[in-house]
Amino acid sequence: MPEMTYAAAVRSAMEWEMAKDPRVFIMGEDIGVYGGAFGVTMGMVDRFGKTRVRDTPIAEEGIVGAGIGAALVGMRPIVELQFSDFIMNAMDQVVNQAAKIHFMFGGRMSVSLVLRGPAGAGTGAAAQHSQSLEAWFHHVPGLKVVMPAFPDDARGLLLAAIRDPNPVLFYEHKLLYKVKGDVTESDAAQPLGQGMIRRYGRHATVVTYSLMVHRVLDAALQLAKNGWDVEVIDLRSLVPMDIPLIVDSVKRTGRLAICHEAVGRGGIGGEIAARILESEAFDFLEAPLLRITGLNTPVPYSPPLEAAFMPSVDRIAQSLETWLTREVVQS
Amino acid sequence: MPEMTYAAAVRSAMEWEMAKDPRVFIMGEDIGVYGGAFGVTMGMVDRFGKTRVRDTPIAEEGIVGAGIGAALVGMRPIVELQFSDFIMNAMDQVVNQAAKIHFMFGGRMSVSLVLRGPAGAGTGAAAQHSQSLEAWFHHVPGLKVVMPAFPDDARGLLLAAIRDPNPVLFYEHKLLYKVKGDVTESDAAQPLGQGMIRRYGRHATVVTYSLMVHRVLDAALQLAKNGWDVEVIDLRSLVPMDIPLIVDSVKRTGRLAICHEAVGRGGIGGEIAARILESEAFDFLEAPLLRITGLNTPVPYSPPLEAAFMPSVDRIAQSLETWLTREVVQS
Amino acid sequence: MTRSLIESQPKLSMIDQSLEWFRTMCRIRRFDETIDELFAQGKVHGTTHLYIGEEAVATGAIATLKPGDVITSTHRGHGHNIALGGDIRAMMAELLGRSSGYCHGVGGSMHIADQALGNLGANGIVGAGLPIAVGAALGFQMRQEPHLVLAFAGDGALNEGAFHEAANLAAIWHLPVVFVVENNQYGMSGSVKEMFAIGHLADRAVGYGIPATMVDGMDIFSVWEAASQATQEVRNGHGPRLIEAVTYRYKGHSKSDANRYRTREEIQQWRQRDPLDHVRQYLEDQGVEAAALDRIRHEEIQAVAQALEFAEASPWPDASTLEEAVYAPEEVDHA
Amino acid sequence: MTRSLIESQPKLSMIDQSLEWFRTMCRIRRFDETIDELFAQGKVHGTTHLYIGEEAVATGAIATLKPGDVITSTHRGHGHNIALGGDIRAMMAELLGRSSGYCHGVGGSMHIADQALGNLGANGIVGAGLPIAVGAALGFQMRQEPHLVLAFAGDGALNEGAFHEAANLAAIWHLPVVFVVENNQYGMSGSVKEMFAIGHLADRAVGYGIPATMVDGMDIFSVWEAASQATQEVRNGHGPRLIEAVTYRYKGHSKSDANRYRTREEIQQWRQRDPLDHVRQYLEDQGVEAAALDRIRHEEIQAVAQALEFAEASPWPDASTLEEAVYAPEEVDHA
Ligand SMILES: Cc1ncc(C[n+]2csc(CCOP(=O)(O)OP(=O)(O)O)c2C)c(N)n1
Ligand SMILES: Cc1ncc(C[n+]2csc(CCOP(=O)(O)OP(=O)(O)O)c2C)c(N)n1
Ligand SMILES: [Mg+2]
Ligand SMILES: [Mg+2]
Repeated sequence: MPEMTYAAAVRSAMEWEMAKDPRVFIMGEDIGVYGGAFGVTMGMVDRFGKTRVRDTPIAEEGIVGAGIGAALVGMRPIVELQFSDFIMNAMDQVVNQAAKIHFMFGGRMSVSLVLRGPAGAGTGAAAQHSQSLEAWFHHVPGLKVVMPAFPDDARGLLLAAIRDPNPVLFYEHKLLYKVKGDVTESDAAQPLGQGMIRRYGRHATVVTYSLMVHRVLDAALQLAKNGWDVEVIDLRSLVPMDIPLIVDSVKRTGRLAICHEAVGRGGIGGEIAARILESEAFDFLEAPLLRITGLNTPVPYSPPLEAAFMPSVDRIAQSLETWLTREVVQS
Repeated sequence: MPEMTYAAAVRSAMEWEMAKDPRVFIMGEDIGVYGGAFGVTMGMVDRFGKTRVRDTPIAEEGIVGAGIGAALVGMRPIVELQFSDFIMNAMDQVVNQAAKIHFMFGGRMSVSLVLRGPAGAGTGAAAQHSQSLEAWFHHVPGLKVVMPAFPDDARGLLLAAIRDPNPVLFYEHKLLYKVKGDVTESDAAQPLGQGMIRRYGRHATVVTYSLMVHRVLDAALQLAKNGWDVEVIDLRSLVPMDIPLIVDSVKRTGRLAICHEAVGRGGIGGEIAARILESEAFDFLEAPLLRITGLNTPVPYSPPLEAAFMPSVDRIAQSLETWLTREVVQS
Repeated sequence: MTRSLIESQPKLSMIDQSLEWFRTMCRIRRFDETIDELFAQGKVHGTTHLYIGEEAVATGAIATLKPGDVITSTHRGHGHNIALGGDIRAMMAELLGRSSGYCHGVGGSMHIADQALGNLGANGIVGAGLPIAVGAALGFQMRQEPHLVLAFAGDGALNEGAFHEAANLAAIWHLPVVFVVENNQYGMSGSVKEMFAIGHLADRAVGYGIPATMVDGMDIFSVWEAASQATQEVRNGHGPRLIEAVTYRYKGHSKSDANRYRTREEIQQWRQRDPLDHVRQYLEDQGVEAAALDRIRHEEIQAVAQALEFAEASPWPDASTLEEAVYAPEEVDHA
Repeated sequence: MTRSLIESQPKLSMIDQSLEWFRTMCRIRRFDETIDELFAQGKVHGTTHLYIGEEAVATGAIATLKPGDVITSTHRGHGHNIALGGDIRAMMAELLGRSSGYCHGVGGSMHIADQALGNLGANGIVGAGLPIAVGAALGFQMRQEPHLVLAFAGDGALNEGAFHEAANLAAIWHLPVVFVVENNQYGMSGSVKEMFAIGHLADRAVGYGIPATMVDGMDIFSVWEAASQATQEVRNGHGPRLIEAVTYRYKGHSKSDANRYRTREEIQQWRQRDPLDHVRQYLEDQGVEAAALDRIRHEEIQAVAQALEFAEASPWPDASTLEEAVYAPEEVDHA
């Protein structure tokens, strides 16, 4: 199992599938000789040519729509969004077209399309280039949403996304691109919809995904020094979401915390909370919910402001500790 | 207090403010002689002329952006979206521009802009013309979101929206346009962010807004016949949201149900649930959450399918009754 | 890759071909007249956009397609699907929201499309089909297949960003796509005179480097000729083409239109130049008997009546499986 | 409605004016060179887009504005704000993320804009400023004010739907807006040769009915002349204009650009036609002493150095009030 960066793992999945399946191709802004704004497609054009690694004009609505059209005649396009924020320029194509075509035409068509690109803050790219918008898309029936935290997952889940007959949003956190890990270079895709317990614990369940998995795990280590033992669930895929895994965990720990980078208000944490509150885990809940999220602001630029926007290891650890101290002693 | 339809109340607010404030104008597709797809602006062009009641090309990104630009030089534009679904074509202008400008430029600018239009299902307009997308926008810092259920609220809250220095989304449910009610024709705006208890009750709190307020109230009447007494909160404005009102109510009733027409997964119900689960009301919760929502599908066309998509009075009453029967007996 | 009912042209004489066209146009007209009546009677749900008056455009343009070619359609899409050879029974059933409809009642008027015949979709969103058309053309080009895409758009759609981005992609990649602009003078109530500052919509194509022509959309021979030339050029690898077909919508934009933005006289004037009358006149001039033409018309009236019977007798769909229908369990056959 | 530092032109002689321009261009260049150095040293966070090589465009075009006129800017906006008379201390502080910055550190490079001088915003989203520009022009027209809007856009932005919709609105409503297209040959790595199928970007304006001209963007006199004519026509009520200024970006697109999509030779060739050298040559030809010009340059180098000192000495912003800053408590003064 070679070690590689998250960016290389994403590339590896694309190259694997392109070598194997002539229907697969990628298009996007500056993905050819430039190698992509974050270098994810670096070198791919040399291997697969300009036709299958296709530079596009700056026209997100056009290229996402073109991805849909290509899928409708049997191709398997991957469209790179240079920053995932730019999906707004293609919102109609993503939501009114790609997501609905299968259902709306009575099952006569399917749109096998991957939209992938960098999400999240932490690079000083400011309000229009740093968003975490997954909550919008998990609210859209017909889309799948995948946000892996580790290189191996990125590769295996991207293989599954490319092979999926439905449109899949695949969000890569910018700060994960350089993270390294062992990656299985096989043909085996990882099924969408399975979460994973990254750490077992008994005091609380902390549900998280993407970059925040790493921060929560670091925070859990800090907490462990003070005798707190939290369970950490990495969702990996948000649609479909592994609700049974969370319910089961909360039944054991009795406490639910959720951590995501996206703006708290209306973030995916709300849906998770509601699902648990609706479930049989309700009777096991011993403490109020804790959400640790991005601030309710656009992402600010200046380093101290941006750092305050994002949940940091310290903020996560402190929030959890305050909460656990109050709730575990009380109950 | 004259009785008027919801549509007339919306028009009344616009006309009032246009008569009073020369900065206010409205633009949109077919709002002039045509009178708007739902007749909301009928006759306005005769009174205010084609300059201030401005027909536009079919170009949502352009006209929402133009609204922003006009606001930046001191106008107070209202942009009508012919169907609120078409906001997707203007998503970048709404979210990356209007919502962020004040914050992102360090408070140097403000965007006093109202985006209004018909939302929701029930008219057989199918998947691309029937959506309830408010959950997206309540996740966007910088936007306000208003969804009145009654004509009087529509008028008073629209006055507030037009006068607000921030961008406000004002969603009118299509099936409400013909609903009549007494309307105060005064200059008094109703402040954004205040919910209202439409019915007092002791067994459960049902939080809802827009069209569903009417259906929940009807369901509550049915339930009352069987001895169930539910409290009904009409949120009226989703951002800002009157959380204290809900917390307070749940502390009294011990049970929380939420009803909205929007797709359940990722809908605003999740955020409300989370807010309650985080609050002091947690200790008063005696039952799992109940959400009664649109199905997790695009809106289907055929009458029986569309009816199944939307929470009906019967579905609401039955869901509540089953839940109450189980939970109130148990506890 | 697809079963297609589109016949290639050469084997038909001009008279035979015109008879076929006349039949198709009668079918389109009668179909939409019937829908109009159903709406007036309150028998249909939702809204609809009738193609009456514009029959020559779809019929003439689609007549130039070959097996394997595809189209993208619009909110005003019944005519496109019928010209393609679509099953009017399944169309009628869809409009009535029945389970035997093209989309099993899920889609309705704006989402009728026979994908097996190469219709990649009607579309409720103005302009949204155009980038999709371009993507299909890209797929054909990448696979080096000889097919092309006919992308229908209204005049109003030309002011949407989607048109712009699609046109430019088609141009720079030399894609096999013909944009057919149905300039029926209005986008809902917005007149082209007010919504464009150019005299001819075809001139907009200049800005992308796309050759364009303008034709009389009430005259199927002109439409067919222009489309034949455009499709031929596209097939020869010369890249995209745009055709502006000047036409007129007789009926209101959708079911709720009081026609306040145009005059009765204007409508009357355009009706003088009816596209069905035009082809009929040609056939009579060629010696085809009026009775034979009437027979065709009546056969189509009959066929539409039967489609309506079929639809009305069809069961309503079942809501219980809706949530399972959202995601494709596996890839669907492609156009 | 606004305090404006834009001087009206007539009172300056051509030499005085050119001296002013030279000063402005030196300031822009030095400012962005300094930013480049700061990035190289890892002293700045995020990314930035330098205007080096394109100074003549902003300087020449903005020189034609009158008090009350406004601009919309782009991601490559430092030059626009400086040409408008913006405070380089507040700009530098913003880039360094300090509380004394234009946006108190909230915005960064892509959101620097002096609204009091009429800058309605730099923009991180390609093309997004254009509909906003059109709306501002609409506001002026509705209030019957004589102001106009200068809307900057890159070549790449012309392929965005936002450009298209904005251009058409401006055209049909005869709005007072001049689109200034900074054709620096590339949108990031995408060459205009590959991303357009037309020879001159100005030709795209034809499709909207907007008169357009192409000018040498390395020559401030040409830019100024074209902009003078365009703004004059717009002020006379003739509706929008578009100017394509052909120019070149010397530096990489943003901080992380290996220039793999172009050659060293190409960059070198364009540098031969440096816009600062060009105006300097003119001034020397007019008898202005080289020493006087050097002095101007040094003054600007000094000013930028002082701005940097100011910025570095400024405090970091405080995160505790962020959430309060999202909504405007009341309307802000307008441009
Ligand atoms: C994005 C979007 N905006 C607005 C509408 C509402 N609408 C439906 S059809 C139509 C007019 C379209 O005009 P045109 O493209 O000329 O086609 P026509 O109806 O004349 O055939 C409008 C405004 C829509 N469906 N989608
Ligand atoms: C909608 C959108 N798409 C893509 C980008 C990423 N991006 C930023 S600048 C740029 C190139 C813009 O090219 P051009 O308009 O020619 O301006 P230039 O950078 O050459 O000045 C790109 C692709 C963006 N910021 N916004
Ligand atoms: Mg039309
Ligand atoms: Mg450029």
